[in-house]
Amino acid sequence: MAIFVDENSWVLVQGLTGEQGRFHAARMRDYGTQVVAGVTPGRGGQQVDGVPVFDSVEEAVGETGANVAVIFVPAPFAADAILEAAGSEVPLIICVTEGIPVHDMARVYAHLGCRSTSRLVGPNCPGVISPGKANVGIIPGSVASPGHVGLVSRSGTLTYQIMEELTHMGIGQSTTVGIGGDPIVGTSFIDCLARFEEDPQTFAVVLIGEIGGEDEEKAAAFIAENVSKPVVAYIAGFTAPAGKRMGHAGAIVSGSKGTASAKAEALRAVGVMVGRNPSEVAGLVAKLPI
Amino acid sequence: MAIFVDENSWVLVQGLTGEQGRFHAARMRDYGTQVVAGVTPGRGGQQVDGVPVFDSVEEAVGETGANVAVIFVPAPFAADAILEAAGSEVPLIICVTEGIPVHDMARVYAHLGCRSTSRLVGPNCPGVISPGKANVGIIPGSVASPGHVGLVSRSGTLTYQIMEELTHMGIGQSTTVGIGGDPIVGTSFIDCLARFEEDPQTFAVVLIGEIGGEDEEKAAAFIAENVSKPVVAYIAGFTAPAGKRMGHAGAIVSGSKGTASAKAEALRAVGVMVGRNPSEVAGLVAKLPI
Amino acid sequence: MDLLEHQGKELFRKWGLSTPEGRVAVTPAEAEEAARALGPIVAVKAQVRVGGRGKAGGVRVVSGPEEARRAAEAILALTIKEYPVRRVLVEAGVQIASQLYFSILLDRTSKTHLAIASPQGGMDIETVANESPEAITRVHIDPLMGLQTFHVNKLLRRLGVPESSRRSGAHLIRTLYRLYVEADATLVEVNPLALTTGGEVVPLDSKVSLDDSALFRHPELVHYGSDDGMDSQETRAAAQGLHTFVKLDGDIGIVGNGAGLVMSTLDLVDQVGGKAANFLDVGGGADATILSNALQLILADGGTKSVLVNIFGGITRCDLVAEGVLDALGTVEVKVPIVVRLAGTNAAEGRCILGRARHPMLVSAETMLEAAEKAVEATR
Amino acid sequence: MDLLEHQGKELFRKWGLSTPEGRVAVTPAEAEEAARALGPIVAVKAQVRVGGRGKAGGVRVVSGPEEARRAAEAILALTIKEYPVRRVLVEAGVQIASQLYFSILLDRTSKTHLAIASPQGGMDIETVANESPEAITRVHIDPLMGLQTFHVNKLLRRLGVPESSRRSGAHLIRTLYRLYVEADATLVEVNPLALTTGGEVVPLDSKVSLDDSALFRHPELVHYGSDDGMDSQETRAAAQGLHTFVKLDGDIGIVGNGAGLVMSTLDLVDQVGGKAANFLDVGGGADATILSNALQLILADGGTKSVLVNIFGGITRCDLVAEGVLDALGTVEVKVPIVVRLAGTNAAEGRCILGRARHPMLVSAETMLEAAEKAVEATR
Repeated sequence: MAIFVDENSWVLVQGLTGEQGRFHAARMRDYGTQVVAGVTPGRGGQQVDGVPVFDSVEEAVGETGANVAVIFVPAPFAADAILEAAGSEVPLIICVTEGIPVHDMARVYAHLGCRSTSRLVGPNCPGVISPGKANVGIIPGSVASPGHVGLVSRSGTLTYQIMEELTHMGIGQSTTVGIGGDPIVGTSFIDCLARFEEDPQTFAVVLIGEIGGEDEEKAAAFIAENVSKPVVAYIAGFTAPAGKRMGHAGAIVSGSKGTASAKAEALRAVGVMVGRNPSEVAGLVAKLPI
Repeated sequence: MAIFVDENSWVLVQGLTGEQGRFHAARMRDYGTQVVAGVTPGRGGQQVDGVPVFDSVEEAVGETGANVAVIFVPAPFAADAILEAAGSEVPLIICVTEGIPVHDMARVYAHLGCRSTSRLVGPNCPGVISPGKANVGIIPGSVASPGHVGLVSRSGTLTYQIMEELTHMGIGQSTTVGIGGDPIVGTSFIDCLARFEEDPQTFAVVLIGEIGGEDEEKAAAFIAENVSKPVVAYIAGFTAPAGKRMGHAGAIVSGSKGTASAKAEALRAVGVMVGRNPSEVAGLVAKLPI
Repeated sequence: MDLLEHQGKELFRKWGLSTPEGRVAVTPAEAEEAARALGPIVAVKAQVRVGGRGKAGGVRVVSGPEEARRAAEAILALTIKEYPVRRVLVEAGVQIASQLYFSILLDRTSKTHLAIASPQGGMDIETVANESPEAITRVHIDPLMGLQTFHVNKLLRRLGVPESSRRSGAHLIRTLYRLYVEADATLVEVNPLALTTGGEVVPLDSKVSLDDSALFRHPELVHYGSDDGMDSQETRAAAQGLHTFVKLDGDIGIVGNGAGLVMSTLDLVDQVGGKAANFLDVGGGADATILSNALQLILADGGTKSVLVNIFGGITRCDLVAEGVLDALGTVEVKVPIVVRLAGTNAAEGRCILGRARHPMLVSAETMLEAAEKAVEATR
Repeated sequence: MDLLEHQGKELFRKWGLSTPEGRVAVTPAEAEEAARALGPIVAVKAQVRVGGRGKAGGVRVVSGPEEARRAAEAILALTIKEYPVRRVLVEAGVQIASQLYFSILLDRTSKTHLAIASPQGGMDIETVANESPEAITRVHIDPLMGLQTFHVNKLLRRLGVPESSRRSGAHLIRTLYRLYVEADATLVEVNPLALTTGGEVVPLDSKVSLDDSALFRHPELVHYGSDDGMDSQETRAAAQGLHTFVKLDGDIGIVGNGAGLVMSTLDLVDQVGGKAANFLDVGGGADATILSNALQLILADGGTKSVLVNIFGGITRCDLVAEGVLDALGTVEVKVPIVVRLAGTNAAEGRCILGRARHPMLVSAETMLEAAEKAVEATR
């Protein structure tokens, strides 16, 4: 099992002929992921490291049956790339690109919400890895190991840190989903929690949040109602000052809203254990009776 | 039973203070329809023939519990009126206004399709009457009588003609729905057929189509799969020349598409009886074993 | 509102798209002068609001002013599908590498906008659709999201526009979509769309239909509808607010209220062996003046042998309709029978008013069928 | 990018909205001159990129040029929340009937645009939200459908704009929404929004935030960010492409890769009793040059007592990070300990490179916790 990606994921890379696309496509393949196609308009017919390139997602899907699109195209063109993949009904779209204008994403989000059956993960996300099965995005496969803990996170390297600590302690993962650090992302904590709850391979969930927005608060409310599996959380940004954007476009405390302590409090209130730092999180997971 | 409107319909009239709105609101009330509110921005607090006027649909719904909105506002403002009613989650919106720009309707239709639970009937439609229960729109109540035949039509007076012929023959109606003569309307033949099929009061359906588009062809396909009740159809415009708009914005034969004979043929092919003129339609209904 | 080719191209330019240089001429001399200014090769094209002008001899490509004059002479003498040619467009010749097809229109079925592209331009797109459907690409465009880059890329690929001409082609597609939306068009069609030997993508023809219902927000475009070239009776109908008048080729004038009812009346007349001279819907709530105007318009056509007035009173009051009929009878000399069928609101009063007038040309009918039969009978 | 008041108002005018006449002054003399030109009553307002300038004495309404000069003198001497005031806006006085509040912003929760209106302007909207929530109206605007007339009507009603001022108010709301969308703003706030005694709706203040990610399509707006008024270290960071630098008030410089990891590092430093001097994320795939620049930027701050470099190598290679650290050590004189923790891709190579350098100020750490503890210890 696992969620979102697995050994049956056939991946097409939008922007394969770019530096980023080519580099990460090679890494994904090295991990064992089935990278079946690339898309770059005007480059149809070429090959990149043996992977055929098509002019459009439509053609790539038609020729290869790809069922996951991962997007590495530059930010000004990324919204179009998402819409193109959705227009071809690719079931899962993972957008790694950072720096997409938020008005673009507001429009794309509204559009996907009603005109599409595609799931978007990201943008500005490290991707999704189901250890031992498929790695789609930029998560270093070396920090992962197969197992029964699901991770969902708004962060990148912080997640790798926690994954590595878990792996070192012998705790494998079912799937890690980086949902992205932008104010508007396609897949929420809740979407992932719901899937992990249903996934028989997943025994417990680690939720890695940060300042800004109220996704963690919403996740807490969802957990209270819908999640029976144990959840361990970590929130970054307790010391972040209000009004300053901490790296991620979405990581900002607005007035009294979006603080790390409010988020941690909301999660604790519904029985979620909240670790104070990555090591403590791994320690809490290790003690779970799973 | 009946469909869409009945004795539990609480009607608010958008544009009540206008000439059309006031005139038809009075006719609706004369028929026994519960007209509970009017809406005209800037006229809140006034009354029209004893009906309270509000500045917004939101306030009108909040104060009166109206569950049907009927729109008589002029075409340049009608799309906004529809969106406002939908924004207040009015379950049924009947837009009588003719001449709404089709680009406005394309946007409204796309929006309602995904951001709203409201049903729109029309625009450019005569409305909906469930004889003896409620009359919302401009259909003359005098031609209707309660009974078991459901009517759905793209036309106005032609429908009254057929209703009257039915009534004269002692054949009552469950509900008559004028879906409107524009290229884009909120409720289709299929939507009404599905509701009539489920409605225990309705024993048979009369479908009144005309040239243009392919709604009648789609209705035929739907009838073949989903409608068990007998259907009698009438199509207007056998003698209409190609390329000419016959009154209704939507009534136009484009090239070889949208002809009356193609529509009649499609309906006959799935077992629908097609009358050649209104009297023949009434005659066919009279002979049904219902 | 269907625009003439040169009007459509005026919009193209207004929205930022280049078209071949051209001038409108209403006389052969003007055409000659235009050709002199425009270069060695010019196209002389009839400006009419109907398709099929090419087959009718309404388009000629000629060399030099003298030939242009002669071509204009011939074309200005034509009547294409009953539309007399009143002006020609003289346009600088273009070196064509290939002829393509492109259009954007409202798709009623999907209720979205639809762009259609084909590398086989220059012929009727319905013919292409029938003979080589694989040569046609349809791209649906969500009205809220609008035209996306991936749409443009796909259309250019399917048009067969080479890489070196993509910028020109993309500009054309984006511009025409903007025009389509911003001018409230229901159709923007370019056929043929030329790929020139110089690698430019250039519209050789234009067919633009604007949404009449949206003209209120485009006052600057209204004048396109009043330019000459329309059938005179339709022009007069429009001037009197009878926007739903359509000229047909029979001899029985038809007036009714409601588009469906009038269409139904036309069909019924046909079923009992007659031919309608027109479609005329006076709309809901018509009063005596509108009825009178409508009747006078129809009676002014010398070919009309009888008139059928079919009214189902809903909002419309049949007594007012009757008064309108009498008003028309009092205003113009009526030499053909007028069959009147009134039903619905105040029908009895209406019939009473007409009966008391005892006009020799007035014929009353109880039902639609009876009315149709009497109107047909009267033409024999 | 947060704009200064006068920059935001420049956008207001560019999009077609009138604002009180005003001039920017950087000296008291300029302010005096401006006041002379603008009329008997003027407002003199500090132009800083932070809120709360009113409470800090940064806004004064004065009579005459002489008072304006003195007010400017006082305000230009202020430092508001660590931002020295470098310029003032001198603006013609407005006859205020009432002060309202209006804003449009991106609502992360609903993922739509959100307009907020209140008849209680002139004070912090969070205060109003806490004390009289019923005075605040929120209207969600679908990003695809956009602002509708009924939204405008509702906002005007809730603002309490009288019927006679509706045209002015509607123009303001529509214009600000267009600006918000067309300039890729994430916030457009007017507080206070004045209803004048003459019945006009006039923006007295402006707070506009533009989406940095969208500046590529607004080259004409980029210069607003480089105007002075920013903290100099942040300005230098931006100039070196280190866009995710945030100045904090502690004494431990922090460098890391990935926003979450850096925030986590800040928190950990705090947990073990230290205080971070900054937030600095070098991003994914950082190379030696970026690392070197980052370290130099941090070391240039005299208040820094130690530096913590926390890298988790994914795409980023720890060996390149190590080289960057050595490069910085070779470029500037380093007097404070630099604690380096490397993990992930090529971490062993990185540690080896650093170890061989045997630099007295270099401290190695195995884990995040150990690194934080060593960095804090070094400040004591």
